[in-house]
Amino acid sequence: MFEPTAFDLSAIVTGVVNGLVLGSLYALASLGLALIFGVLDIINFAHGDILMISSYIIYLIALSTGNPWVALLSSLALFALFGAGVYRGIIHYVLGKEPLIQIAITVGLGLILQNLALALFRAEPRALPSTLFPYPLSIGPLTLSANRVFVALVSIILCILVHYYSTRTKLGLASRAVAENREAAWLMGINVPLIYMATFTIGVLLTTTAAFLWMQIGPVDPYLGTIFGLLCWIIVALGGLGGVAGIIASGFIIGVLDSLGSMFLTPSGKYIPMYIAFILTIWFKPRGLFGRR
Amino acid sequence: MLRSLRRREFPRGNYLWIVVNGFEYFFASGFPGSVRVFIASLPGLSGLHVTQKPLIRIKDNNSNTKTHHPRVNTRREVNKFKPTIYLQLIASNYRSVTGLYLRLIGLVVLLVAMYIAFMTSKYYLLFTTNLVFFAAIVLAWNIIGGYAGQLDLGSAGYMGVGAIVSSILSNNIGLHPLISIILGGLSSALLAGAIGFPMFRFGVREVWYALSTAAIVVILNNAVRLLIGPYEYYLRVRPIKTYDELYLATSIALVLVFLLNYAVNNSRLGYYLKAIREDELAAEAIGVDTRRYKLLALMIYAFIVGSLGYLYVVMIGYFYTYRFFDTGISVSIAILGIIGGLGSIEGCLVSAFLLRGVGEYLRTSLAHIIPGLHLLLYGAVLIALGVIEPEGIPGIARRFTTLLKTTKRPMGGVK
Amino acid sequence: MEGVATKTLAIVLAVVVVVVAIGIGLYYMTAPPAPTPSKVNEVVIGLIEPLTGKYAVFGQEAKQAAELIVDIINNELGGIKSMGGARLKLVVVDAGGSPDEARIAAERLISENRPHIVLGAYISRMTAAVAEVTEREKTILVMDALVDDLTERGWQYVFRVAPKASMHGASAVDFVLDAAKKAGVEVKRVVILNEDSVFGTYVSNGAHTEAVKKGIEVANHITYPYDVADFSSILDTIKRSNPDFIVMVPYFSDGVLFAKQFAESGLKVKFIAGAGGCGFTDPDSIKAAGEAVLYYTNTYSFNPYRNTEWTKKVVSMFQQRYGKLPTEAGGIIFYSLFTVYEALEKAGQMFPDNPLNPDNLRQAFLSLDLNDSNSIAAQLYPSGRIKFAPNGDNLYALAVVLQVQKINGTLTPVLVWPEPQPGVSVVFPRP
Amino acid sequence: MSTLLETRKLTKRFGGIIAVKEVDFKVEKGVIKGLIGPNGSGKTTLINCITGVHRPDEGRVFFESRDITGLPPHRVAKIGIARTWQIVRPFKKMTVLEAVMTSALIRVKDLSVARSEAVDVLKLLGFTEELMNRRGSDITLVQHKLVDLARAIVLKPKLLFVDEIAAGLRPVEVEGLIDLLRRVHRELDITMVVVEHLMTFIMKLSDDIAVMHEGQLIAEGSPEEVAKNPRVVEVYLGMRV
Repeated sequence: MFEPTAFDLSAIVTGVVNGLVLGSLYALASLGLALIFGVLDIINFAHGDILMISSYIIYLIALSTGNPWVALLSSLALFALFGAGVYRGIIHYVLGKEPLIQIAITVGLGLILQNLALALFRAEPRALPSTLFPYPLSIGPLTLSANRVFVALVSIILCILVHYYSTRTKLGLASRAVAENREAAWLMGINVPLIYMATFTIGVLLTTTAAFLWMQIGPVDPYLGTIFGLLCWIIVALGGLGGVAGIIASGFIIGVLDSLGSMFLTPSGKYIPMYIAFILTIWFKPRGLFGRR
Repeated sequence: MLRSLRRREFPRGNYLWIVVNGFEYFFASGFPGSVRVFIASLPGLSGLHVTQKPLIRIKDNNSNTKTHHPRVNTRREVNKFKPTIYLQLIASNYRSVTGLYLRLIGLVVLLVAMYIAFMTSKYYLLFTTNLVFFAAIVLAWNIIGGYAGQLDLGSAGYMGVGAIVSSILSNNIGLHPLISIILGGLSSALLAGAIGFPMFRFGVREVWYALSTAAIVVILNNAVRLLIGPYEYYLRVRPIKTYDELYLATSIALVLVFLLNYAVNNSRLGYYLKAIREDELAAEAIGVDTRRYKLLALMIYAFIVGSLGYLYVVMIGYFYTYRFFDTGISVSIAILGIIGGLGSIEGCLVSAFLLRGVGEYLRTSLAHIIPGLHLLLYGAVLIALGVIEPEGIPGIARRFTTLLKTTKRPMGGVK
Repeated sequence: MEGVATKTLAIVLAVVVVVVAIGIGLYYMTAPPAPTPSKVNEVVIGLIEPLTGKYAVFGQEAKQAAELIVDIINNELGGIKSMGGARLKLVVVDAGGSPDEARIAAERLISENRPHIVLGAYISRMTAAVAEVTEREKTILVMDALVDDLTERGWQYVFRVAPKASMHGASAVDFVLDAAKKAGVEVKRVVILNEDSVFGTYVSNGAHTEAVKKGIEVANHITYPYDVADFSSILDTIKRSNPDFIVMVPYFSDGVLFAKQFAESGLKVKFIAGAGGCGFTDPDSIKAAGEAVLYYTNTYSFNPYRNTEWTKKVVSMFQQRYGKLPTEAGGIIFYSLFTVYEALEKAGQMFPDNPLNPDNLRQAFLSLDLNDSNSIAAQLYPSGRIKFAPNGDNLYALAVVLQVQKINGTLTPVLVWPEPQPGVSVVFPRP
Repeated sequence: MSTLLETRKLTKRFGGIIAVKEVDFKVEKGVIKGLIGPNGSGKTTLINCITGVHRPDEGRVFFESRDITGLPPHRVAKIGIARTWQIVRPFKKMTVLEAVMTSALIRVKDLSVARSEAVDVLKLLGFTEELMNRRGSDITLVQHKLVDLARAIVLKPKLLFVDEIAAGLRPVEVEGLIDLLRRVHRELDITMVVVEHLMTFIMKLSDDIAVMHEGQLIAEGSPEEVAKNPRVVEVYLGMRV
């Protein structure tokens, strides 16, 4: 089965570019997770499944209305409620509890979402029949799928927006203050519970947008969450909690490892280099490659 | 019950010998004693154990009492002592010995009863065997996850490695199954050591530990499939023919793992691990070599799970490499362990038997109506757990007992 | 202390009592039935399929198909005539997601329902677990799992009507070569692309060997994981190995993803032929991938367009009952169950005194030689002939090829190989 | 009087700030030594450097004239330096007795011996059997501090660091603590370093006192001398206690 492709420069270039395109989506998908982990210090193992369920919602709305943008907006509204609800209903209770309990409870949430999806939508894959840009895009020697490039660009833009949110806006700064030192933030008169709920909701909304972008390029089935869950955590681990830039960078790294791995090793073994990289990072730079905290 | 512990003649060696309300009692200390206890006490309902040193208090003025260890002590000496001083000692010793004794009997009786109940139907027998098997795995997980408090999601990996190694050894090389089981266990213990040493050396904890172990399962899954191809590998050597034998083997495994858990629980290792779980730095500061003991716990757990792997292969008749290492399995093991309450042997048994039993039954009976109902059940239980009773089954049990006995005094409460 | 001790004992005793009570209950529930009398009035058919988890899609359809066929046999054909019109009784159980669960399911079926014949279980590793049980119980297992080595284990009581995995791969290659010859297009290089499961591996190896045999150069053979999220780099690898056509063995959602991404990639190959099980051509994939899978083909173990009375009839009945075209999973059950029916009839004639004895049943199966004229099963089978080799495989196994074409505006899978269905011609190469 | 512990030019930096700066700290055998200084003057950091929680950037630590610089905490504990924590680190899911037993088990192998020793120590600290069998999760702050202390002294250490044990306690409790520490010192003859920022507490307890300020030792001597020392006065008036 091992048949590594001939090792030449253009291959590497294309591989890297593909990796970056893929990585930017990964980065966006992980951003919500990183935000929640950074500010609330909640270990969310249901992240992938939240992405999965929102992909389904987006798919259904898009199919019924026939307009992806309507789907995006309405599902954003929906998942704002969902996020707030989950926070009040579940996360709220495990704030500051030991990690094991947080993991347990979020795994539970994930199981419920996954099997609800299985019960409601059955196991076959669903995808939007029409894509936004169904044509190739050739830049110099390499041709890319315009659709994926679009997705990548949107992801990057969103990441930058989030960066601005966390460094410029009042809410963002407040949440960072909470992340740095909760008590101090309290004393400064920041309404910590509000910040928590807001941050969690924003995290969920970011995931929803990621889901929207994913639906532009791929299908969803109840097990989509398992693809993204571990991956996003790995990106957060690599990026550390050093802010958006770190996440983007590690998203890129994972993406490039992914595509180069499947080009020069074999797609069937591409996870090996990715996960080994992750483990080594955890060993030697526990705070991540770009971590501040 | 205490009466049953009465003994006229003294056992050889050292012991704690006390008189309470006119009865003489012998009392044991913990591991390794307690395991010897169960062996020593199978003949005759004595539940006695031989401690290294007898603990006899001479003076009793609440404070500055000193402990010394006289060689022999006559009844007259003993009679001088006021029983109350020892009650607390008695309590704990009594628990550690007779408690094990009772629980062991309980477990064995339960296993036998289940066999008697289910032997008529191959289906229920296999079903039960499966439950017993996973109960054993959950108990093994309890050592690293429950006592040491490390959320390990690698069980599928260790089980798989052990399973494959031992099957290949017994099948292709033709080693005796027992030897190959042990070698399989060792190999996965070695793997665990190789992974665990740097992991603890670099202080990987909490979520990062969980993720790394999960990642290792994924790596193994891909690596093994690439190495030997995604096929089913059938056992030609079948040491275990019938389900009755399989049930016996699995039950023995469970009892062994149970005893091992008990041993850990009542040994220095156990106390160290619990201290590590509670507060690693504090444990370090009182002189616990946290790295060393975490690694030890990890390797013990990996060894058990690895050797159990062969039983899994026997259960289905072959091993396969496509999605054999499944993080889903690891996660559900950890879930059962957490629900069982970290470090509670009974809790783990209950959650493994009850929760998984109900879940599997739901799956086999209602799957075609609501697919994944059992997983929904797990999810609900987990969330309820996190919100209501983070300490799992023992926590719930404690609530009930405190509700029941509000007047009853704790062991030493003679006032 | 007495309190603690006695309480513990009490609990243990309580548990024991409960357990034993349950056991006694079960004992009466699962008491073995009386030995089958010479006058049979009911034949129990067990169906073990994955009804939950990733493979539920196939299991669910197999269940529907089985229910339909059993109704037909009982109501229209009046049961098994040679056994005095004995009726078929269908029992369905869930194979779950892992072999140990599948094995438990098999044991449950056997011990609670005592089926005379078992069908299942679509996924090779589950089927193997089931076979371990049926062999021990000397119960006939008619497999709808295609992986080759299931019939090479020396199992005595297994039969498989459907074409095996490697044949799917081979037929995909053969079809492309035929079509190319007819269209006067030259094809020399192929890239084989498969999901790295057992099934995918067998199918792709079949294609590989066939291609080599037919003198086609295999430019590259790529395997990928089922949970692939991006085909870009794979497409790039394909591009630089510059094939004339691609043989792909998708699992399900990865097929959709591939088609969508291929459409966007601007990559040009003369043809893309899917091989094995559920590929590009079944309704769900078409619904999901849309225009992207236009003119894709896929090999099929079942020919829903075969021009025989019973194929038309069963397919239309299936469609009006469940509102969808039967796919692979359903089709296999159609002819497998009808083959079972023929075998039972035969057994009734050959061994009137004890037709349901497994060895007699086995004899009956082996003595079958079915063709369109003498049986329904053969009419539903692509090659129109069913005859079992001693290892349980069908000697006349055949896979057909469907192609997604636009028939008055809607994407529909149509038969293009071995003979195109009336009014249809293969579109080759892809425009 | 022989020197038990000695640090030479001990220095610890955190990023830019220097928490401990070239400290030469001596503890004679058999004394109760006070170590005072305003909050953030580096007292706890000093202890952490000695007990191996932090690795000092410069300087060395000698215990019984043996270099123990940079040993991991568990080694330091084994050679006879125990400590308590400024913020208690309780073993919530274990009973008080088990918690103390755990550290008793560092020295003795046999459970029942460990148990009896733990019982001795806990009795010494005034725990009833009923209290001993309570879980760490349901005892009061002062009891936590005592358990913390018990965990340390059951190690039979040669040197015991008591880090701000009075912090957050009511005056009455503090009085009790002073007696208790004296008693521990007397009966188990453990040399102690008592860290506090409350002058009064230290004055009552210790034989001689070292004063830290901004990471440096600024004065050392008997309580009276220290009390008179102008720098100390200045520092303490500077940040009124």
